Parts: sequence; structure tokens; C-alpha cells
Amino acid sequence: MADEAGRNLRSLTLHVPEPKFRPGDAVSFDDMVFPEAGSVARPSVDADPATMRDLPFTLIRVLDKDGKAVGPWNPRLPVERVKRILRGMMLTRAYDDRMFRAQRQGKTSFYMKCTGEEAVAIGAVEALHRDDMCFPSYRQQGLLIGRDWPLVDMMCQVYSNAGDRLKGRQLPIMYSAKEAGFFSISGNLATQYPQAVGWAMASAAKGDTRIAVSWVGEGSTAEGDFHAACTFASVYRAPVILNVVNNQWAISSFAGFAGGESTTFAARGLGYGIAALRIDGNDPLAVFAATEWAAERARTNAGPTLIEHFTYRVEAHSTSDDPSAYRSAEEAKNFPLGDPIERLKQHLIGLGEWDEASHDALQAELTDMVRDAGREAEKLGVLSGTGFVHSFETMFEDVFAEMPAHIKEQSEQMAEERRAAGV
Amino acid sequence: MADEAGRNLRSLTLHVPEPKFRPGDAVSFDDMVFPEAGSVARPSVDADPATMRDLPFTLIRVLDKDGKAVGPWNPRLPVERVKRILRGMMLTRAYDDRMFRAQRQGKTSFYMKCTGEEAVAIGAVEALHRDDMCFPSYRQQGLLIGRDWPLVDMMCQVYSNAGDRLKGRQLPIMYSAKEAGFFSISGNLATQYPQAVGWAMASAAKGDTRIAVSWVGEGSTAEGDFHAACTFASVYRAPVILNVVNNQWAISSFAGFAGGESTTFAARGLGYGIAALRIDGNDPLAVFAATEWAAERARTNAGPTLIEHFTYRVEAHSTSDDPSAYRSAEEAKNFPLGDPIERLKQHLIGLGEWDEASHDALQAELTDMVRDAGREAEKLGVLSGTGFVHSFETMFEDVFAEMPAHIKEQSEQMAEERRAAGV
Amino acid sequence: MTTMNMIQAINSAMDVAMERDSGVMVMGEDVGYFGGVFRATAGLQKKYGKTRVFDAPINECGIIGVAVGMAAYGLRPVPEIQFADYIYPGMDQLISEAARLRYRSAGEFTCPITVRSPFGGGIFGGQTHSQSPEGIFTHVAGLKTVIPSNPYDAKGLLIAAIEDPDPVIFFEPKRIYNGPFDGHYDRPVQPWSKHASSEVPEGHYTVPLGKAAVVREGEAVTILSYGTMVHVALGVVAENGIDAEVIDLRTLLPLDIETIAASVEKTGRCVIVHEATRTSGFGAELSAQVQERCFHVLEAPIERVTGWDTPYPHSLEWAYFPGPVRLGEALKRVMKD
Amino acid sequence: MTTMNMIQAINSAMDVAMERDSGVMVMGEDVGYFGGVFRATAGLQKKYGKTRVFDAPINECGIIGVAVGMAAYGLRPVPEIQFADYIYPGMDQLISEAARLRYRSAGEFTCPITVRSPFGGGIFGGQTHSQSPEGIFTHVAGLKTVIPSNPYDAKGLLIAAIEDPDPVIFFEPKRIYNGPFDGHYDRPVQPWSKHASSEVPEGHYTVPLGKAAVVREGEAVTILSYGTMVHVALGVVAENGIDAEVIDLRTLLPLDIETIAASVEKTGRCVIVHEATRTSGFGAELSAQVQERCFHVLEAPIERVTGWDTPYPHSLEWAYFPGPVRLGEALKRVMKD
Ligand SMILES: Cc1ncc(C[n+]2csc(CCOP(=O)(O)OP(=O)(O)O)c2C)c(N)n1
Ligand SMILES: Cc1ncc(C[n+]2csc(CCOP(=O)(O)OP(=O)(O)O)c2C)c(N)n1
Ligand SMILES: [Mg+2]
Ligand SMILES: [Mg+2]
Repeated sequence: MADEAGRNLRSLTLHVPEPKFRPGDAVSFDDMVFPEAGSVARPSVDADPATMRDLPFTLIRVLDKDGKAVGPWNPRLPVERVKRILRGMMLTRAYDDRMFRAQRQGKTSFYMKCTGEEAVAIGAVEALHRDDMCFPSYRQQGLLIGRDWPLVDMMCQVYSNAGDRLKGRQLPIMYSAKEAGFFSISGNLATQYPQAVGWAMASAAKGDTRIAVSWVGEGSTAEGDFHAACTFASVYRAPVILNVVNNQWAISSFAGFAGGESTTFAARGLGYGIAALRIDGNDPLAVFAATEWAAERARTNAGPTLIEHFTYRVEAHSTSDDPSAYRSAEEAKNFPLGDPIERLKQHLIGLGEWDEASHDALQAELTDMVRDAGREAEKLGVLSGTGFVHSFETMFEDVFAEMPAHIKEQSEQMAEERRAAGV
Repeated sequence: MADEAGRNLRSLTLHVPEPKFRPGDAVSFDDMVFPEAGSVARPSVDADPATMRDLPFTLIRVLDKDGKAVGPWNPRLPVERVKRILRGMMLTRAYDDRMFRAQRQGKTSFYMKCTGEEAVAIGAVEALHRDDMCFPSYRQQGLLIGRDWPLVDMMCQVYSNAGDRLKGRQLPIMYSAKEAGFFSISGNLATQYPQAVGWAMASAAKGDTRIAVSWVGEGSTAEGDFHAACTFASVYRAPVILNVVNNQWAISSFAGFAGGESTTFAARGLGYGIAALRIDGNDPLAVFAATEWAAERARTNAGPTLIEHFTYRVEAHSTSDDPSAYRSAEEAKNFPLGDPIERLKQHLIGLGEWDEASHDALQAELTDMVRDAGREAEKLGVLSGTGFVHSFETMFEDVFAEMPAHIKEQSEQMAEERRAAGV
Repeated sequence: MTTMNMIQAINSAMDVAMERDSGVMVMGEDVGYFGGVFRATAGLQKKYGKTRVFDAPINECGIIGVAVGMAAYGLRPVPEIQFADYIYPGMDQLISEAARLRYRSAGEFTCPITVRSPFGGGIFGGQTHSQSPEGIFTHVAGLKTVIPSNPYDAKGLLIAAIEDPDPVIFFEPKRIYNGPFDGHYDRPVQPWSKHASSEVPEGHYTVPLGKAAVVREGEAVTILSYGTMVHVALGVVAENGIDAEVIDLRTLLPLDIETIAASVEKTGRCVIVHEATRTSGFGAELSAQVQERCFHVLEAPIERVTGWDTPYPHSLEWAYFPGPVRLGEALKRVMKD
Repeated sequence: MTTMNMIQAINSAMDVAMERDSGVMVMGEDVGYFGGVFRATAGLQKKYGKTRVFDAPINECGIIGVAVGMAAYGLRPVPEIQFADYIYPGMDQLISEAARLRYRSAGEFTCPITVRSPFGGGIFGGQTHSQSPEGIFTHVAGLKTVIPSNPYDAKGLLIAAIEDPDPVIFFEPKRIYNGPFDGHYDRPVQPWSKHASSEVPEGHYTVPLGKAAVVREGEAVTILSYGTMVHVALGVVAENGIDAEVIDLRTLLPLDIETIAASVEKTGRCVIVHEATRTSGFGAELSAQVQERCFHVLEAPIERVTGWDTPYPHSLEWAYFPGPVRLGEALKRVMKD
């Protein structure tokens, strides 16, 4: 054993992370230094992960500060597709705004916005095939919107109303849309991550061509499911894209409580020998390009990719949250990567393909569209604390494919007791 | 969405890892190339993990092929301490041999050897302080031996006999020895890893000077607990050493099923921004040096270290296992890092401090010592399938500090029923 | 004495425990600076510092596992699991480690941790913010399971749990954090301040683990309840003028079967009510034990009024919740026999 | 027809299921090349290839989680958890995901997985190779729990489980893999070949889930059992010349309460036996249901003969195991009343 005689040891101390800013603090992000747009090399899609261990420590950006798309990651999209991305992001934001207000008006119990993070879902979905399977967290409503899923259907879920295909069973925003390649959202963080890997493994085992894509927040990377997913993805070289949306916050805890003080989230990929990219998550073209690269990689059996999207959660965690209690309001304003919608708008304007007027017109069109959808959805009811839209019997359905005797009995008992009590 | 028109996609395939050799195969490890002993630089103990991201991809070795201790990791131990390490490894092996035979003779239900991996525990414990807390897996019996814990006590546990402080409750080899800074071994893999981090955090929070050290097998790194431990260790910069014993096999699955085909296990540390070393686990001086470096790092509040010990499980996983069913018998013989006892012996001989005769004498002494301890332990009983050494009442103790009424009642019921039945 | 709601009482319990014992540590998701999503740990970090009250990574396995290690060191961690629905990733550390440590080491290592977690429904939380998994923990040898129903008990039981030498799961019925709830979801909520049990001493006291409370004496039937359902039971009994004896278990394990059996011996009838799913819920154990002990006095079958054997549904939560209608009908049936 | 022990029957079930449905996949720790630590998957990888039968990383959360994803894709994974004691890290994926998927997506996504796992003690495995956690799973809405007691049922039930559209937990009583065991640990073990139920068809057949078997008809008392305990019950009954009706539940959930109630209506007495820890074990649910349905015919309290409320001890496992002495005494008590 080591010699302990006469030792004079220093007291240990426990390090507890602390974010730079708290409510009321003046915010400066000057110490966040990012590489120039266009400065990061783009490996070939079948490159060995061992040859790109630097990528988790840089930041892939396509749009430069003037809104020009530059460098090897520039996906050189036709203007129509860029406009589609812009429209998707704007529609997502308009949808969020309306549903947030609906919750505040007491029309539902809960809502979650993705303000400032619209590029993460919209940029990605544009680079995927329609039949690739998405395993999202609760903050990628943009995937449904980007796949032109009916807003009314989404709203009905939020309202738990008669039009809700999920029979009012799930918390608002926990969509499920198999037809849109959108997996049922879970309230349990990160559980979808190994499921996505399993889906991808199944696709590979069956010689299919479809890949799987999943998203978790940076806070959720701490969950064991994250490790399970990365391990299985690495072992079986699953055709899967694993996205980490680093929006800096997990409810009231900043990214430091998930390990963000010590390294990047993209670096997690290194631990598994998985190709890992770190990208400007507020740059829709960077999101597109990274997703396209990773998708191509997966499709050619070259293995999984982990992508960290560096972005910022501009609004509250959910309608149950008040961020002014734990972070400075200035953070969102000063976040150095800007707003993804604004940035893509400037890019299009720079191309001479867009102007303020067309932007305003589109904004108005989308707002109307969301309003109309909202009205239609509300015709089918909204959530009420005391009324019931769905019949009580529906509660007992779908526990199993076939209703077993004990559940049937319970359903009957409920009906009978209510009859007996005259309610 | 990506253009899918006319796409002609390749079928995906599922990669399922396969070890290089199976039973009957001729084994050549020629493709395993290791850096020369002494060739890896030794960073200062407070170096930023970001400055040593190459270390997980090399192999720290001190003993060269001639048995000379070389390079910056050479711990320059006094000869007496080197001899102590040799003796610890030899005693561990002698102990294993006897207990393995005892199991085969029907004296107990189960046993696990650590043959070929003796350096991992003995090298480490020599570099730790006596009051540092160890959270081992089931294959670090060397820690107890290295801390001069009585063999008889260990044997009594293996025999579940009257001398077993654990009252015959635990599977053989699941020792617990608080006085030796040795945490109660669990049958559930990797659970001790976050516990070690918690212990280290507690020590740090209290301004103590003791650090924690844990070990898991490479197969067990796949468990979620591994990720929990690394995440918490990174976030709170816990004074802990996290050892991964990569002995190439986890029962019948080779390291590839834990991700070993894609990268090293030391690389896991990169994902968390934790300092990570990869070392020759059959080189006791390398184990000592790495542990000493990591311990010093922890003691100076410079954070946790992950150490991959590259070694080989020479024998069966346990007495319940037959490795000839899944791997080539030649592997153990041809493993390129040799045998740790043999290597340290040659080192001492090279120093002129040892010779075959002294080695044989020591071997004989230790064998006798183990034999004597075995006889003493067996006086206190061995496990029998039908007899009972411990009183039935002991079964109900220690579920809680104070026995609650229902357990007391059950204890009485048992006694009464046995009385009634006349047994 | 001061008036506290349940959150304040729970907060005060931790405050008192931390004040008295520097080994008490509070950790969990969002419990530090922010003070917890239900504010149960508000102010504690400020008062006791970041090394005793801190946020944790979102990893319930780690939260419990690290707490086990801290306990092995000699501290008394009080980890919070943000919702009981999220305790499952930490199950292995609870069942295989925390619960077994004393036994497997024959007392060498112990695990005095108290895992706090809000549980139960009635807040439109959907199936992942509403579950009542307490029954599972009562099946685990080595764990104690405690559930308070009012501010006074919440504080006293939580202090007792923290001071207990063994691991305790402390489930907090979140529906009644701010006021007792009689199950009439369509009526305005009463604040705790109107309830006698909101008179809570500011300092240290304990409510012993393993002791039930007879919250209403009666002769006609025994109602076994805990948490939110205590108030539903009291409401139904009052509304229907039933002379029921209402027992608040307070601790599920170890169970105060003496008090329960004495009551059933008196009334000859027993109704068990809990919000958890029916099959293999804790009501099953209660029913079995009451039947074992009181078989010869039982005048009617023991009834269980529970959540249905379905997940907790969002919009139909009041159809799921075992409210006054169902309890009322069950009581009628049992009293008719 | 051929003679199989339980391992062979289970192996054959997977073989048959894989042969008929290319979506059936087998995965788990050591199940591939090696064929499982109990040899249950021996030969399957060779026959069906590595993409249908493969080893998994040691991560039970991942094994279940990946299986859920495969099931969502449209396959029918049959993951193995090496010992039931190691299922806890996968609990969240089982409870929050596999069990809930159909419900929460209103049938859009389903989860036809069958989780096989050896359980129970009696092999000197110590507390982490001996547990019987089945009761926990019966509390989870959306899971079916199946436990065979002999080779014929094992094969038929396992095929039925794999073909079932919902998640099934299939616990295999490892003590009787190689032969029935009557609880007399000090007598030589009988091989299955001497037992009628070892006559097993080589091809496809099913034993329906949710149906119990009356393995011995009788008038004096009903014994409810499953897995290993079926044989202990039969042994005790034979030795003591008791005219008991012995029921083998086979499926715990959904429970065949019809068969159980019919028997107790006839006998008026009921003893429940399981190896799992007593408190909140599945025996509690059985006791509650029997009492609810058969209250008026019961002539004696329902008794539970179970593992004690302690962890499974290594050297004292035969003191823990609810063997012939304890069951015999319980039967005496119940029949005396
Ligand atoms: C298993 C589990 N633990 C805790 C929670 C509670 N919870 C919901 S969201 C959240 C924060 C997640 O943060 P992050 O992953 O960064 O995602 P973001 O909300 O920023 O998109 C927490 C702790 C949960 N839903 N599931
Ligand atoms: C949670 C859990 N899952 C599975 C097992 C069964 N098991 C025991 S040892 C082992 C292999 C471990 O391999 P490794 O981690 O490489 O350690 P080694 O035996 O090589 O030292 C397995 C799968 C277990 N004990 N615990
Ligand atoms: Mg976040
Ligand atoms: Mg190994």
C-alpha cells in the first residue's frame, strides 16, 4: 500500500456546477467562440469514425453572419426546398403560439413550445425520406409539420377531444402518427432512444431500406437509455441517427448537470466509436446537411451517427414552468447563434428570392391557417376539467388487443355503479 | 423531404459481432499491435482531460519485453514493494486454486477465479491508501489479499460456514469487509459503479481525504449504471477511479458485444470529459503507476479517471462455465501480454533481486499458507446441500435494523411449523 | 405551531433534519437552485449550501445509486424522484442494492436513504405524471414505504423516515399538496389552512413509522386508506352518514396490522381504497391479511375500491379515479350483506 | 411426440415459432453462439443465422428497449433476461413502454414481445439468482405473465406467448428445468422422462394463455400454485393422503379466476403457495380475489404459504423455500377449521 506515514492530505471538495447567469444577471456570451461558417471539413459518408475525432469539438455551420451558405457542408438546396424549410419553421412557430394561448385560455392542461429550436426538426425532416421512422422527444412537433401532417389532428390530440385519435389518453403534445413515421411520444425521457435503435436493427435485419432517427434533449442524455442506445447502435452498427438537442437547459438545470461543463455532447459519440457531429442547431441548412450526411451513412451500412444540435430553449420548459425563477431573461436575447427563422429569411433575401413583404404575407397566411385549423379542432371539443368527451368505456380499450375478462368486468362494474348512483 | 423519386436504395444489413476465434481455431494475435513499453507520455496529474485525448487509444506499459521497467510511467518502486506486489499476485493465484478445487470437491456451490488478471487488483491496491474505499466486481479478490485481509475470513464466506461473517447469506466470493475498505459485492453487475461515485462525492462534500475506486468488467460497461457513474463523476468531478477490466470476455460473449469492435473502453471516458488511460493490465507496474496517477488526481480535486486494463480471462468465467464451448483454448496461451506473475518475476530477476529458487520457495510458502488457512476454515464447516450451519433464525435478521413485527411473526411461524412437523 | 400546507410541511421536515444532522443531503432533478418542480425543497440550497442541496443529472438510477454510496459513506441522503412514474429506471438500485445492503453485508453496510417522490393522479398529468406504484415497493424485503395524508403527518413521518436507519420510500400524494381533496373534482378545492392537521410545529418532532391512525372512529365498517384517499373516504362517510371507522395507514410497510385487525374485529366489515391499479395493488395484501386475521368476524366480503387495471388516462382521469361514487357504492354493498 | 425436459421444450417452442414466422427474433446475453447459460437457445443461431439469434450487450434496459423498437417495426422479439433477478434495469422499458404502447397510441403501435427469464430458487444461487418477482409484473396494466410447470405446457405456452399480440413475461422455474421437484431437497431428483408431461409434440401447438389447469381433482381443499410449487403441492398431497384439488395457474395475468372460483366453491377451503416473498406477492391478489368471489362458501381462512419477507439466503435456502413441511402444516390448519 502507498506510504501513508506523515501524510498531509488536502481536503477534498465537491464541485457542483453553476450556470454563468442567474435571474437579473447581465448576460454576455462573448466567451462562446464558434468556428466560422464553412470552416469545418466534411468527411466522406463512409469515413471511419476514428478519422474524425475532432468533429465533436468544433461546430458545423453553413450560414455565415451575412446569411450566405458557405463551405463543404453547404447542401446547395434548390430555392424551393429552402423556402419549404422556412415555411415549416414559421408554421411550427405559429402553431406553438396558438396552442400555448389555448392552454393559457384553459382549453387544455399542458403545452410545450419549441421556440428557437424549429430548425432542429424542420431541417432534419427535410433531409429524411418520408418513410424513415422518427422517435422524437416532446419538442419535435416540427417533424409532423414538416411531413405535412394535418394541424387539426395535432390540435385534437392537444385538446384530448372527440377528434383525438389517441382517445384523450395522452398528455397534450404526446402525439403518435404512424402514417407520418412518427413514433408515439413517451413521457419518460430517453426511452425512445433504444427503441429507435431496435427499429433500425429490425430494418437492417430484414434487409429493408428505411432508417430510424431519434432525438433527446441534452439533459436526457444522462439517462441510462441513452447509453443503451449508443451501445447497441455501436455494436450492431445500426442504421440510426441519434440527435441530441442541446438547448442549454433541462427545466431549471443547465447543461452542466448533464456533463456539459466537461465536454460537448457530441463527444459522447467518441466513447462508442460512433461518428459524431456538432452543429449549429439554429442554422437550418447545417441541420439539413448533417442529417443528410448521417442518413446517407446509415443507408450505406456505414453505421450510426450522433449529432449534437447546439441551440437555445427560448421559452419556458412547458406551460408548467417559469424560467424567470432560475435564469436570466437576457440569455435568450443574447444567444449568439440567433434565431433560425430570421437567419433563413436573411439567407433567402440575400439570394434575392425573398423580401419582407413576402415574409409578412407568408406569416399572415400561416397564422390564418393555424387559426382556421384551431377553430375546426375546437369544434370537436376542448379539454374540460369536469366534462368528458370520450365515453368511459374507451378507457378500458387497448390495454390488450383483446379485452380480458377482468377488464371487461371492471368496465361493467363502472357502468353499473354509475347507474346505481344515478350519475 | 428528400427526393425519393426513382430511388434505388441498397438493402440494409445487420452487423452482428463475431470474435476472431472459436473452439478449435488456431489463434494468432499478430494483428494486436501495442506500443513499446515506455513510449507513452505521462501528463501531469492535474492536466485538463482535453489535453490527453490520445491516451485512450494507446497502451501504457512499464515492463518491456525483457522485463525492464522503462519510461515516464515507471513508478520506480523500492524493491520491497515490487516484491510485495509479486507476493500478492502469487497468493491470489494460490488462493484461487485452492478454492476452485474446494468447489470441485463439493465443499461449496460456486467459485470465480481471476487467473491472469492478478495484477489488476494487486497493482492497484498497492497504489491506494489503506482507507480508500474499494467498490469491486466479483473478480478483485486481490484487493482483500493485497490489504492482508485474513484468508480464513474469505474462505469462511466461500463456505458459508460458521465463521462466515455474512451468515451464509451471500453467494460464495461476494465478500464484504468494511474494515478493509472493501464494499459488499453485489450479484448485479455494475451497480457498485454509481455507488463508488456517491461515496466519493460524500467524501468530497465532507472535506474528507479518502477517495473511492471501483472496478467493472468490459462486458458490464454496457449497463446503464456505468453511464450513471461516469455522468455523475464528470458533473461533480468526484474523487473516484473508475476501472474497466477488459479481460476480452463476458461469459461467452467477447468484448465486441460491449462495443469493443468500434473503439477502446478507455474511450468511454472521452464522452464524459473524464481523464482516461488505457494500460497493459498484465503489467503490475503499469497498473500501479496508472492507479497512483489517478489517485493523486482525485486527491488534488482534479477529477475522476477512467482506466481500461487490457488483460485476458485465462480461465472459465466461473465454476458454472465451460469456455471450451465458445472460444479457442489457444487464446489464453497466445495472449500477447503474457502472465503478470511471470513478468514481474522476470523483472525482479533482471534486477538481480530474485531467482528461481526464491520464487519456488515463496510459492511453496504461500501454498502452505493457503492450505493451512483452508484447513482452519473447513473446521468451521463447509456448505452442504442438506445440512445447515447457521440457525434458521439468522435468516430473519438484518432485513431491517430492528425486526418488524411481521418478520418476527414469520420467524416464529417457521419455528412452530417445524416443531409441529417434528423436524 | 404554524399553518402549513403539505409542501411547506415537507420542506420544513427537510429543513429540521438538515439543521440537526449535517449528514442529511438533498439531491434530485431541479431540487437545488430552483427548489423543485413542486417547490418542496425551496430555500434549502440557499440555507445549507450547494454541497448539501444540489441538482442532479436526469438519471434516476444514478440518483439512487449515488445516494446508496453516500449512505454507505455514512451520510443520510434524501433523494427526490421528480414523479413516482419516473422511479423505474432506479428500481434496480432500490431493490437489488438499497434494500439488500444491510442483509447481504450482515449489517456491515447500511443504507439510510429516504427517497421522496410525488405520486398519484388527479392533476391532469396523464399516465406519466399520475401513477401510484407503492404496491411494488411493499413487495421488496428491506424497504419501508410511507405515505402521509396531511401536513402534520407529512412532516413528522418524513423526519422519522430520514432518521430511520433503513431505506424508506416516501410517496407524497401530490393531489393534496395544497389542500385536502374529497374526490369531488367539480367542487372548489379547500386549502389546508382550514384543516386541523395544517397546524404544524415549527421544530423537530416525529410521527413514528409503522403506526396507522384511526382518523374517524366508527362501528359499521372499516375503511382502509392512505394518502389522498383518506380524504375521499372521510368525505363519502360524512356525506352518506355512514358510521365508518376510517384508518389512515400512513406506513404501508411495516404495516400496523394490529390497529387494522382491531378495527375489523369491531366492525366486521372492511373496504379498502387506493388509487393504484387494482390487480396486485397494496389492497390485495391488505385484503389477504385482514381475511387471515379476521376471518371469523367478517360479515361481508372485503371490497377493494381502486384504480382500474388500465394506464392512467389523461382526459378520463375522473373516470379512473376511485372517487365518491365508487366508494359509496362499495360501502352500500358491504353494509348490505 | 418425443420426450423433452423443460429446457428442450422451451428450445423447441422457439424453434417452431421461428420456423413459422420470420419475424421471430431471439436475443439476449449469451443466447447466440453459446446457446444460453441454461442452453435454452442452443442450436438456434446455427439454424436461423446471426441476424435472427444474437448475443446482446449486458444491458437489460437496452435488451427490452431494443425489443420494443423491433416490435414497433413489426417483428416479434423474444428477448431473454439471463436471470429474473436482473430484470430490474429493464423495468422502465417494460412498464412505461412495452406495457403502455398499445394503450397510449390507441393501437397504432403494438409490442408483441415475449421476455423469457429463468426465475425462482432452489439451486444455491444466492439472492441474485433465486428471486421470484412475478407479482410485480401482474400489477402492470398491459403485461401478461405466464409461468409453466412442465415441458408440455412450457412449449405450448411459450408458442402462445410468442404469437400473442401483446407483451408477455414468461418466467421459467429453473429449479425444474431438468426434472420435477417435490421440495424434498434431500432426496434424489427425478428426471422429466419419468413424467407424463415430458411427452411433447415436436411441431406446433399452443396451450392457451389465461387458462389454468386442474392438475389434481379433489374435494377437501383447493391449492393454488404455479411453476415449481405445483410439484411440491402434488407431493405433499400424495404423501399426506389429502384429497386436495391442485390448480396450476399457468397464466397469472390474465388470471383464470373461473376455474379457481369453481374449485373453491366445491372445496370451501383454499391454500395458496408460491416461492416469492410473502408481502404483496401474487398470493395476496389470489387471496383477495378468492375471498371476493367465494366469501360465502369459505370454511376457513385462506392461507398463503410463501417465501419469507427476507432476501433469498444462500446457505439457508431450504429454510426459505416453502417446502413440504410448511405446506403440510398449512393444509392441516386449513382442513382443521
Ligand atoms: C425518466 C424521467 N425523469 C424525469 C422526467 C421529468 N422531466 C421532464 S422534461 C425534463 C427535462 C428534460 O430536459 P432536456 O432533456 O434537456 O430536454 P428539453 O426539455 O430541454 O427539450 C425532466 C427532468 C421525465 N419526464 N422522465
Ligand atoms: C444485471 C446483471 N445482468 C446479467 C448478469 C449475469 N452475468 C454475470 S457475470 C456476466 C458477465 C460479465 O462480464 P464482464 O463484465 O466482462 O466481467 P468478467 O466476468 O469478465 O470479469 C453476466 C452476463 C448479472 N450478474 N447482472
Ligand atoms: Mg434541454
Ligand atoms: Mg470481461
